[in-house]
Amino acid sequence: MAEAEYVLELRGITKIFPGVKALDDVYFKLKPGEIHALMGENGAGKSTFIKVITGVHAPEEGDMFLNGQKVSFKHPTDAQKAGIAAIYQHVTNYPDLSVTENIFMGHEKIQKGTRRIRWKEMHEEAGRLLKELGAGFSPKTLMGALSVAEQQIVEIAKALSVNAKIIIMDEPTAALTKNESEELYRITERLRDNGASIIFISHRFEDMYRLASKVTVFRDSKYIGTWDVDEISNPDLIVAMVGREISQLFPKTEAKIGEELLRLEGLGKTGYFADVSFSLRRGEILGLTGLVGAGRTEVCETLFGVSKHDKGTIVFKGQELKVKSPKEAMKVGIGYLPEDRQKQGLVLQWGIGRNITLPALKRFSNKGMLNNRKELDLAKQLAEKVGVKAKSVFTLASALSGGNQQKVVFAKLLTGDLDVLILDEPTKGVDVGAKSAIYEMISDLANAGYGIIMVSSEMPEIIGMCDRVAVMREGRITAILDREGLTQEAILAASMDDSAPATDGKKGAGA
Amino acid sequence: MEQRLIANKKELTLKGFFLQWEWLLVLLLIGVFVMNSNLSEYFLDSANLRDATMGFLDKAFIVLPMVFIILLGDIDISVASIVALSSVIMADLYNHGVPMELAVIICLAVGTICGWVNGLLIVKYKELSAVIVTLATMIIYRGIAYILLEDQASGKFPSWFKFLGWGYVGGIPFILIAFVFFAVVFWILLHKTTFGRMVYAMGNNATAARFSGIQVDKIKIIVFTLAGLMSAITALFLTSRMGSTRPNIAMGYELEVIAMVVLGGVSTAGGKGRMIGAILAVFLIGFLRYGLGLVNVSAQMLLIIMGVLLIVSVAIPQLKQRFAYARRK
Amino acid sequence: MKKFFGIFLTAVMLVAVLSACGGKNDGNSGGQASGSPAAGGDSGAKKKFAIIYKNTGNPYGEKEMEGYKNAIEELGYEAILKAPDQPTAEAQITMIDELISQKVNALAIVGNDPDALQPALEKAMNAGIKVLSLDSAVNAESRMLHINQADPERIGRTLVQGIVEMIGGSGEIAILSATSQATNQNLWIDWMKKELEDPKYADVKLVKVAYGDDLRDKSVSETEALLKSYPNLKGIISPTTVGVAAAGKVLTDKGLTGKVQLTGLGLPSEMAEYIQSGVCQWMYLWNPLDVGYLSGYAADALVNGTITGAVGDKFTAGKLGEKEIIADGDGTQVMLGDPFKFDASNIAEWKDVY
Amino acid sequence: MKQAATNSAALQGAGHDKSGSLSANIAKFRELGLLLFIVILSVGVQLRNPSFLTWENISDIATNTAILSILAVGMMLVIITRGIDLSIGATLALSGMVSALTVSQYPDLHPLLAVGVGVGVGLVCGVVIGFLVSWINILPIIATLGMMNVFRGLTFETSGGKWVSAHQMPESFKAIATGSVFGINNLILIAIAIYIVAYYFVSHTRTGRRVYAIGSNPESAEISGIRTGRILWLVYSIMGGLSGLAGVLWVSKFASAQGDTASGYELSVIAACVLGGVSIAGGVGKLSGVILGAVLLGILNNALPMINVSPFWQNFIQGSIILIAVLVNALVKRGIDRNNLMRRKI
Repeated sequence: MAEAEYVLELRGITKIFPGVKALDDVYFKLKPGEIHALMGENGAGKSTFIKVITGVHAPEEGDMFLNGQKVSFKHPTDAQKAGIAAIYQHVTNYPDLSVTENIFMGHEKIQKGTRRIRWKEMHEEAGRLLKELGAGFSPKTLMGALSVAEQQIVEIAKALSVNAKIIIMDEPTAALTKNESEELYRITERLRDNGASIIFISHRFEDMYRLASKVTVFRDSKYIGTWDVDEISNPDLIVAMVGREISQLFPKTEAKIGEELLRLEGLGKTGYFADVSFSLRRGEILGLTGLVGAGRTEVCETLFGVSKHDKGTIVFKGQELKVKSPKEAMKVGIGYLPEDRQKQGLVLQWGIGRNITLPALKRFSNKGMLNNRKELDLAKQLAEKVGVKAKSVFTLASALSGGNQQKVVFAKLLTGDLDVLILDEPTKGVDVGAKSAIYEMISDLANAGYGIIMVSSEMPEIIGMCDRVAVMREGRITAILDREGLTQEAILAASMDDSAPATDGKKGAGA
Repeated sequence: MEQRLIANKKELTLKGFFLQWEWLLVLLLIGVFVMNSNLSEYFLDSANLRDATMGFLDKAFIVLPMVFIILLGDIDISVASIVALSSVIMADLYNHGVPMELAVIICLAVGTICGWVNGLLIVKYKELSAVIVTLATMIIYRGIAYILLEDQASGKFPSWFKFLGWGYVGGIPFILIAFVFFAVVFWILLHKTTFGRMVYAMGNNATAARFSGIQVDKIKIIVFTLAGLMSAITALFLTSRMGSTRPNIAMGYELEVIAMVVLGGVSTAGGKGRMIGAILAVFLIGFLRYGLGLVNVSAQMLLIIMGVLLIVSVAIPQLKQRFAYARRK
Repeated sequence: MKKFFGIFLTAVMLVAVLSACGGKNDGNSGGQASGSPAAGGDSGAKKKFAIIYKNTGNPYGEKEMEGYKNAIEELGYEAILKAPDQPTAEAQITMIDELISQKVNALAIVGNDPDALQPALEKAMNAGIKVLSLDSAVNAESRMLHINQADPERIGRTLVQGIVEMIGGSGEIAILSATSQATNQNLWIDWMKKELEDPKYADVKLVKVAYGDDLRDKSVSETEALLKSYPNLKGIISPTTVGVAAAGKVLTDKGLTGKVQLTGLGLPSEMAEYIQSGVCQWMYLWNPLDVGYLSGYAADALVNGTITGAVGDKFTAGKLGEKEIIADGDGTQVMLGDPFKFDASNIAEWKDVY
Repeated sequence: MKQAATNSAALQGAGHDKSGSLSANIAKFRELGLLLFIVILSVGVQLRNPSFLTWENISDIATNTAILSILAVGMMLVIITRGIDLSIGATLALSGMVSALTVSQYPDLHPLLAVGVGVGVGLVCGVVIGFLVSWINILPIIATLGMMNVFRGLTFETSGGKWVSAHQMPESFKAIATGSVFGINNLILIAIAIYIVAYYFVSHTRTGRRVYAIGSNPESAEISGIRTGRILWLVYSIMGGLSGLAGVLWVSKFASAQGDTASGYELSVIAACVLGGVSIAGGVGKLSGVILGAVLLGILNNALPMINVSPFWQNFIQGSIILIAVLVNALVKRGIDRNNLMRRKI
């Protein structure tokens, strides 16, 4: 069917979720046998876009053409039949089933008459695919027992098994080390050479430069443009993605660095991270970055008492700190803005008022009895302080845009009197306007004397906001870089390099 | 970012106020009264109605904490066994010469401990659902009751104990007064205290509640312990009404209680529902049963009616969602 | 708007359910009680006699209630038949309350528990309702009179004599009872034990009392356990309808006819099979119809004052002729007569009756 | 039945987890543990009562366990999909009663037809529940709770309070449960047959595997285009059908149909599954485990009376065994996870 100029074309796609416009009139064209990078920051609408292509979501408006024919998928199976396969960012698999089944789920090989599953063939086929992808594990292993990278490979094998004409990869490299990424590049190119067209989603430039011939950029769920990769310069691309010059986006003001608040000494947790050491001081913004799954979030959750560490010590304001629960952590003055605000940060079914006051019920209750008047006043005052756009404090959190939801979560932090704020991906899935507002808020907080740990995978904001940056890889700190001379290359090197961790004074022993 | 004013007063629309599950229950309650008074001339008789409450309020005490449990998205099917165990222990002690007052206190203690054990197991073994844990303890608690009392039925309590289940204060059944008292207490606990607020938070999103510094485990244990305590209170009233106890009392109460809570509009998914709804449901089911009893509807027909009522009452919110969703599509 | 629609839907559906029940129980009460109790006014004039059985769906109980109903209708009054779905005292208490509200004249009850019903029944008596128990008694304080289907002593002794005769005077025997709390069974078992103390049973040995809880599966596995644990068991006495039938089934399936003897109290319909096949040479039961019938007349006698429930009172019980009240522990009772013996000769004519 | 257990276990091994993967091994080990426990228990009982391990008694145990184990298959599927079914006791009673009434009306009805009637009734019940759960998505525990009452009530209504007893049933009907083929009781054969079919279903058919998929990860089941609703519906229908079958067998075995047949039996069935290591969290559960669980319960029911354990202790003992079993499950699972973490080199 190659006579059509585009294997896949989408025109004016709009997808609306209750309260949010996830896709706003976006366009996309995919040529046969090309690798087309789709770029944009978190929350730009990339993931929704894929789900539209694969038939998980039906768009409210817009048309979709496959080899020139207009199609509309009622159901994921329709997309599969049409030869579209997706490798999702959050690996979607069946931990209790074998790798083979995960690969063939939805299109098992079955005997004609008896409709019996042909295990032997499936296992062999799966084994072959895995070998091609250079995987070392047996197809009969249970999925749950594999590492993220390994599961990533199974997902790709899945796409291969349906010999899909169009393969969509959603941030496949987000969790991979350099070698693993190289491996992935190789595989991807081979897929292309075998005639598949690939949509490669990422917000990492080297992915694009290494693989793609074309790049399309989304921002704030809008279509920004499509360029040949060698046509567009790096800064222009950043502007396209971020919406304005880095400099004007990050209002980083020099806060006066005060005394030390927090010090980690050889912190370790079996299976998650090992011998993590850094310190944080008043007024300082410490960036904590690295690949997804490098152990950043785990470290933060340990500081916040969500989970326990089994090695090393935390020193807080001079004496050793042992927090067993978030409640205690907040009592001593450590606050945490969780990574997933919908699951961890908010009660979506509640009004923003109740959400804001939840951590501070004590402040407006006496002997356990609530005082609604006081509560509402506090909620109102905080909601206005962080500039939430909402009609009243009774507006449901689920009805807010990502940015406003995030502001509500910030407001929750302001209810207690804290010294250390841990912000885990504070701008994830937030539109540019809200972003700059949040950055403003962060640097204000730093000036106000908070010590801030900012976890993020967004290079620009790390570089733009932080005084120092600690880079993690595979559960270890591989570098702590100072503000001057802070470059993407340096960070990426430290976070992806497979050579022995470039230890900054610490020994890479243990665990 | 320009400052915008955010209202902190709720704009009350009349429709919003009246379009609530609870009003529907009120309507139904009225419906039941109309229907019953047509069916039997004995129904609308103050004395009868008054005494009818004595008949169905004993299990209602468990409904109150069960609201909390189901709000948490959990379920406790061991309550009936706790009733049996605490009642049996009380009777046994009394018949071995322990003064009744003390026996009563011990009864309450036993119930509380049983509930606490449930809670503890559930938070310590999160991978086990509350259903399974309480299924096991349900069998165990009743098992202990059997071991203690074997084939005896134990009774012959002092006369004052009979007052709990049969006595009146100023012409009002004591059990009714007691229930009203506890209902008010639990209503305040759920709707007016930080504790209740935390329970709602956990029911809607346990993780977020935890990250907001709520000690989820502690709260869960307290809730299940409360269920134990109230089961013991039910044990007191039930035993008093029966004048004697045996290991197999209160069989199947857990199901009736859960049915009442669900009919009361408390969502089994957790986080949604109010105390008042459950309380209305108690009287709705109670008077419905009583009325049908007055016209001697056969037991099996009652079973069917109750079953259908339960199904319909949970089906409706679901259907509403479906329709709403279909509309959006 | 959506919401309104939802609520509207809700109301419609639930009301539908309720009215449905309304409709049902009209039709139903017709079947349950003779004459519609819902038919206000005049029903005050007509005397009402109620009976509460242990639990619904038990043919023996249906027969007892039927007998009661027959008697009451012979007398031209209205009979109300009730039975809870589970055999529990709680449920019976609720029903007693309902009957008190209906201002019935008399209330006959087959107790699920001797003591647990006392408060409720006392309340009924205070409300001027005549209370009597039949079949399985409630304690003396909570009744005016008990209708005894047969003298427990006679039952106990007859059953032992029967099994001993079957096994030829010597060997191990066991008892398969109902639930461990069943008042009647426990009483009868005591009498069996007393009878066995008699020296002439020197070489008859009662090895175990097992409880089948009147559940089929449990009774079966208990019987099997008996046969396993006591290989030279000669006879089984099962004074409960479910138990004896289950035992008969097991003996049949294991082809132990003649090797292990079986007797007890069983429904002819249930036992016909095994009596004809000889698994159980004979067994006993009284006629539940008569038990109910007698209770009906006793209730009437109490209501119109011919008897007060005191020892020595006499009354005529329709076709059963005159009956006298005798002492029973600290209460009083009327005895229906001796248990009836069913064997191959007469089972055929009874198996379709009850 | 035992051999059915073992070879289906073997086959399942062939099915998917014949890998070196640790968790798989521990899962196997778990069943061995259960088996070991059964053996120890049997030996213990044997010492107390030599007539326990006689061929006759073993076949008794098998016969009495057959119905339980048949129901357990259905319940396993239900639980794997993260559901539960409390209504099976009532369904069993209803279908048993209906088929009994049918044969008492038409004594010369072919037994297979009688079975058909029972299964049919059960199937209908199952379909209704399936509809409530999958389409109106009512929480399974609530839906089945309500329908339990309804079915139980209907049983009483249809029977009109009567029992159907031995002499009303034709020999051919009673023979369903009592008859035997070369010395093995029909019930056992039927159970074995069901297990073989079930084994084929869960490990060799697409639908069977998707039952696991749904339980293992509903969200991605949606994404990979599995029609979750239909499969749920199917699972509850199967459960209903099996309950119907069990109903007929029950009535034929005890030659009597009552209104209160098998009330509370659902708990034993759930217990069998839980003992067999079916995870309430969904996605996990093997026939080999379930059958062991059923056998363990069967042995308990048979053994406790035989070693003169006071009947009043039996509740407590069974409850404790269930609790211990689930706790051990949980701990083993934690062990697996910890090991997986250890293996991650950091």
